[in-house]
Amino acid sequence: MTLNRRTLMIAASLTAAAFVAAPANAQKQYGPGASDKEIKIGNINPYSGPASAYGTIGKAIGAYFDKINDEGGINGRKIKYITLDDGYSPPKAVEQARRLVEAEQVLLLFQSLGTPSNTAIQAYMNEKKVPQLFVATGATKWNDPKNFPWTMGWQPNYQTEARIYAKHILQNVKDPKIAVLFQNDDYGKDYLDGLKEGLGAQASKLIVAMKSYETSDPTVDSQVVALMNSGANVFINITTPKFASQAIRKVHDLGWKPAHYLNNVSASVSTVLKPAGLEKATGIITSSYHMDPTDPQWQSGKAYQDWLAWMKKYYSAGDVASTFNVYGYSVAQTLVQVLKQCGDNLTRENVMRQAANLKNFQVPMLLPGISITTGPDDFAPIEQMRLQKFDGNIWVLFGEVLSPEGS
Amino acid sequence: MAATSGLATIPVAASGTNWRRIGVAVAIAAALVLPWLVSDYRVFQFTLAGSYAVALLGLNLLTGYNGQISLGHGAFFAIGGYTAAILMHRLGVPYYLTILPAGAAAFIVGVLFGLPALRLENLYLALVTLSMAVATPQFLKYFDHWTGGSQGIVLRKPAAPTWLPIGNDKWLYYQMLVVLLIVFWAGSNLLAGRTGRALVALRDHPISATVMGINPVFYKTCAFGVSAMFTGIAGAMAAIATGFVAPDSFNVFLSISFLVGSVVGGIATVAGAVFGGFFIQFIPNLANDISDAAPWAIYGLFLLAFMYAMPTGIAGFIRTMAVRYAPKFRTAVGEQPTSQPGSHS
Amino acid sequence: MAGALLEVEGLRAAYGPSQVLHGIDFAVEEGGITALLGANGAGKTTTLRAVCGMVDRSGSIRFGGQPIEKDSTESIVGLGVAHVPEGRGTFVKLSVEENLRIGAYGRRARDGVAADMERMYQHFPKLAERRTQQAGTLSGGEQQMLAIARALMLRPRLLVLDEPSFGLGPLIVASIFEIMGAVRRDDRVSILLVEQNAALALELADRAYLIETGRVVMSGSAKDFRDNEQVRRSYLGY
Amino acid sequence: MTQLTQQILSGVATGAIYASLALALVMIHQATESVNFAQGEMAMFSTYIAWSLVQVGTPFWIAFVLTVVISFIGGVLIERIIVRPVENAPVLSHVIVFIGLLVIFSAVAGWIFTYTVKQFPSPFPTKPLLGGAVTGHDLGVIGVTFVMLILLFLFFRFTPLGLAMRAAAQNPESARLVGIRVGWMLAIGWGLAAAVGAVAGIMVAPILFLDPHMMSGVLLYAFAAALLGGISSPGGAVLGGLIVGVLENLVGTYLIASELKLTMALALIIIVLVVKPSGLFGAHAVKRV
Repeated sequence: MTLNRRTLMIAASLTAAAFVAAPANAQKQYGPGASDKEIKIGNINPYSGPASAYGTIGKAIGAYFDKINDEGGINGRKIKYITLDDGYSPPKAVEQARRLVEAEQVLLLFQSLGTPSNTAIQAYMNEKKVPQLFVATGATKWNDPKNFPWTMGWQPNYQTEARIYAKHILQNVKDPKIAVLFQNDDYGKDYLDGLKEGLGAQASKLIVAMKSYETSDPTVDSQVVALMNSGANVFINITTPKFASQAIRKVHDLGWKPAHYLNNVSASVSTVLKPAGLEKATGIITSSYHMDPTDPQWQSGKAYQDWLAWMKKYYSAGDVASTFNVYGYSVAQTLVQVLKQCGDNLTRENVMRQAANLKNFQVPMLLPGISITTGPDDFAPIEQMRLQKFDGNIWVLFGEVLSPEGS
Repeated sequence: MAATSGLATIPVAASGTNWRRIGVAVAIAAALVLPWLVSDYRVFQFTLAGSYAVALLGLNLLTGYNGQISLGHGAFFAIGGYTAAILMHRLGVPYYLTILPAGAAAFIVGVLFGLPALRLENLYLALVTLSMAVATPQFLKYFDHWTGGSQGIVLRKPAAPTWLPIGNDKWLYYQMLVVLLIVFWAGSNLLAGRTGRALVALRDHPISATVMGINPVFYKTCAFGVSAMFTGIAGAMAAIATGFVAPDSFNVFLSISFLVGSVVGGIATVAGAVFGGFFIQFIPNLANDISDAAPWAIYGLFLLAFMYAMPTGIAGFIRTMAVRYAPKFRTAVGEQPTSQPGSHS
Repeated sequence: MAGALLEVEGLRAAYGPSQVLHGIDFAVEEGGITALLGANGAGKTTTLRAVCGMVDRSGSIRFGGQPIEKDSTESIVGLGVAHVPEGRGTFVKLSVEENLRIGAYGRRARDGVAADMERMYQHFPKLAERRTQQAGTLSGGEQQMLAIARALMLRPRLLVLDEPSFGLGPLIVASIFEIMGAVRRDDRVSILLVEQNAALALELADRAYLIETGRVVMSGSAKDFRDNEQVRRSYLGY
Repeated sequence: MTQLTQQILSGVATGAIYASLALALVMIHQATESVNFAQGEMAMFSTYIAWSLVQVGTPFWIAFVLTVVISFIGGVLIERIIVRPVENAPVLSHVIVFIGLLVIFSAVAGWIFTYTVKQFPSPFPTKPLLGGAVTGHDLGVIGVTFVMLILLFLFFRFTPLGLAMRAAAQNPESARLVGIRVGWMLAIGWGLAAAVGAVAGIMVAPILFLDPHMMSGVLLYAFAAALLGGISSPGGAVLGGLIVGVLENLVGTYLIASELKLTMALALIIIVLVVKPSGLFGAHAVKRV
């Protein structure tokens, strides 16, 4: 399964007040699900089934909306958040999307999770002209306003991230021989595609070994052994947290010392690196766009403290070590900003218009220097990432804020 | 699990066909009227429930009537779904022409699979079919040239003909209903006749059945093939209704849901397949409505509750109640362990 | 006679809604052999099962003077009632030796199990030859011997036998009955026997009861039975 | 060290994981003649109990013993309260109850402990050995698995309780007639299987890391291992586990794309079972007519 595990953060930072967006006329306009009193928002998350680990994102979003409602809502309107379970099954996602749109009459569908589920409902949402906003997946295809003007992603896509690693390898590793471990699904394949693209014409020569694993595999030890034996000096680790920990440990135990690139999905200090052993993780490079709530360097900052206070008050059952809860918090802040910009014109058309009108929006839990910008031709809200290297204790940022070339 | 030969043989209305006929007629009438009473979204749900019912009839045939357990019928559902999707998407075949090839593809795989399965019983068959369920998404991803890999295949949803002003959902629903009725009619005829008796005999008394001249290889393989075919047809219908197939649509939990549906509905009954279809379609939603913190826990409690209250499934329960409270029904109850459609009356 | 070991009065039993026993009285004397005779379906097996608490029953059952009609099967076994059921109840996947060891499971005195096992092997040398074999691989006669040996491993006061001759050839039956006679002599075990082969049963038994449709229709000594014209014609066939 | 050696060693280490859960399956099968699909999730839940105990400062081995005891009691209670009501229902109803238990344990674990991966301490030195192919912990797991194997073997072979349990599972009516309290045998069987599962969970958690899905992938392998070895034989289950672990590594490394290694490994096992249905080391199954 794939997921879009990512985290983000955003802030409802006041800088955004710069755009008081706004329909010039004071006439109130409402689409389905919106009224003077409330705004109905639908969400689909896997609360059951093999991907239930991601369910916490849906709950975190709800907890953030509780906070907004406690503070008076958005322009005086309370958010009514309806979140449904699809068990990570595309047919169920279709059914739940139809329930939200046809029976619950929501204004928009927000943060439906998973590439397969979102692919399954994309045609329907666009045909019905209902916003499918900030989907929780890192696939590239959500940035396609021409064909799917009602669908928009949120997090940087997997391919972008992979290209960043490719570029870094080409610039920094002499005579690279690359070994890749990837999860056998759309998420892993997207990374792989981005990597090949980033390496260019020589990709097939530079990549000397690829091994995949299934989420049902108990361990990835065998794959790591095989990759090491390929003679590679670069290891690209495209795995979800549990498998990332196993791979980091195994690489170290085998005495293999490659340049180790770990995908952002698993860049958590306390839930990935610590289980593997911090000393074994030293030197790993990743790229990120959000803060890791378990990285000591952020924990004294205001962004983290605010987040922590919110977690304690509104989502005490949630795990403060989980980056998913940072992700849910941040993406919810992005939506709140869009709805603020909508003012009194809460039609589906205006929601899409405002979602495509975010300018340099700052989200507190995103890394310094990273902000959200969209436009009528740019349905990719977060495109910037920063490289960081683990020093045995914290992630140390290095280099510039990176954005995909050509965008 | 252990011997499936321990299945309860549920006595069934064998001769008193009046009650049964009335029940079937009422059920069909209700099914015809239903789409006009509920929203399109509900109609879509019922379309899915109907296709699950067809899949469960297939599983019932194998597990209920022939005593061969399967934890892997999601694989046949996937074969049907992907056959339909590939024909539509890559070869431009109209959707209504994909149902039969989907059934045929599943039939062939079912027969091929049934041959080695013949030598395996109970636990071993459970392992093999469970493996099949686990391997299905991996296979689908591996042959990505045809299947679109993990991205799946998006299908254009069939539209109702312009001269028929009923909307796409009702249109699909009625087509599903037609297929369902044909499959159920064929299935119950098959089970009520020689074949059904042979299958049950092989389940309950394998050795004497063989002595009596029932060829176990033929019938057991046949049961696998036909069972897979029904489930494949159902997979095609569900794929067309959903408009999308992907490996994640056919994970292990789908296969397990099928077994759950067929047992909760009433194993070795035709009507049970319908109840089971409703169960696997609607109970997870109900569980989610009760708790979105841990819907699976609620779903699990539902399973336990159903098994306590109705150990022989919904169909078995209704029959027991009917025997107890409807004296006329009692005379209609024979020991013949075959079943009839709509015997839930 | 020292008074009855097993006394049954007004025993009634039912399978679900159908009443099978309608008030049965009989007794087994200490050290005696009692045979229950009757046609198929008369209720003989049900009587044995009712004594051992394997069907719902009412009435009075006293074993060694103690009421047991409310006791569970396991407790009754613990009192020293060993029941060899119809079809022998062999544990087919256990070895012969394990079948014998399991026979001693319910007995109170734990010591002497090994010695008893050796004694069984002397009684039934066939079993000694096959001691490590899975019991399911034994022939019908061997399984019957095993069943009896298993029951004796309990050191029972009462041995309950249901159709020990069923499905066996005459030679094997003869040897089994011979052993039962020896067992009763040597171990002072009382026996309650249900047997199709009435002639054989009456040869061994001291008392007999004739059961028809769930009721005792005749009782008396084995000799009375052998001498009774009607019994002879209907059940003994001479 | 060559890759072949490394793959075999690492396969043995993984195989020990499968073997440890396979032992729990053998246990439950010997006691009830059925295989509990929730066994893996129960083991996972037990591991969370151990983790919670360790979190509040309980020394490892005390937490270990406590968890095994709690799991035993939990297993007994589950049998008495949840499985007992369907005791006389058709076998497939039991399967559904097992599935119900599986989803309940999985969901409740996620709900209470969240899905965040937890680190679990190892009682053994975790130093890499033999060029990193295995660690000290792996050897510890293999050792514990063999100890469990010997204990189970002795239990079933030589204790009256073990024998009574097998007898009760095979022929409950006959078992009652030799004085065995069959209901209690089933309950104790569930308890022991839960206890064995708890040991398995605690042993594998430092390798796999603890999350609510920790055992869901292992169960299929353990099931295959148990059947491959012969479901009635603890020794067979352990050997089966090791074979599955090594086979899977070799198939994935040398034979085909790693995407299909599970499929291939299972296909090979199925072929073995078709040829030899009682498993490699299983006693020849006797069929009653």
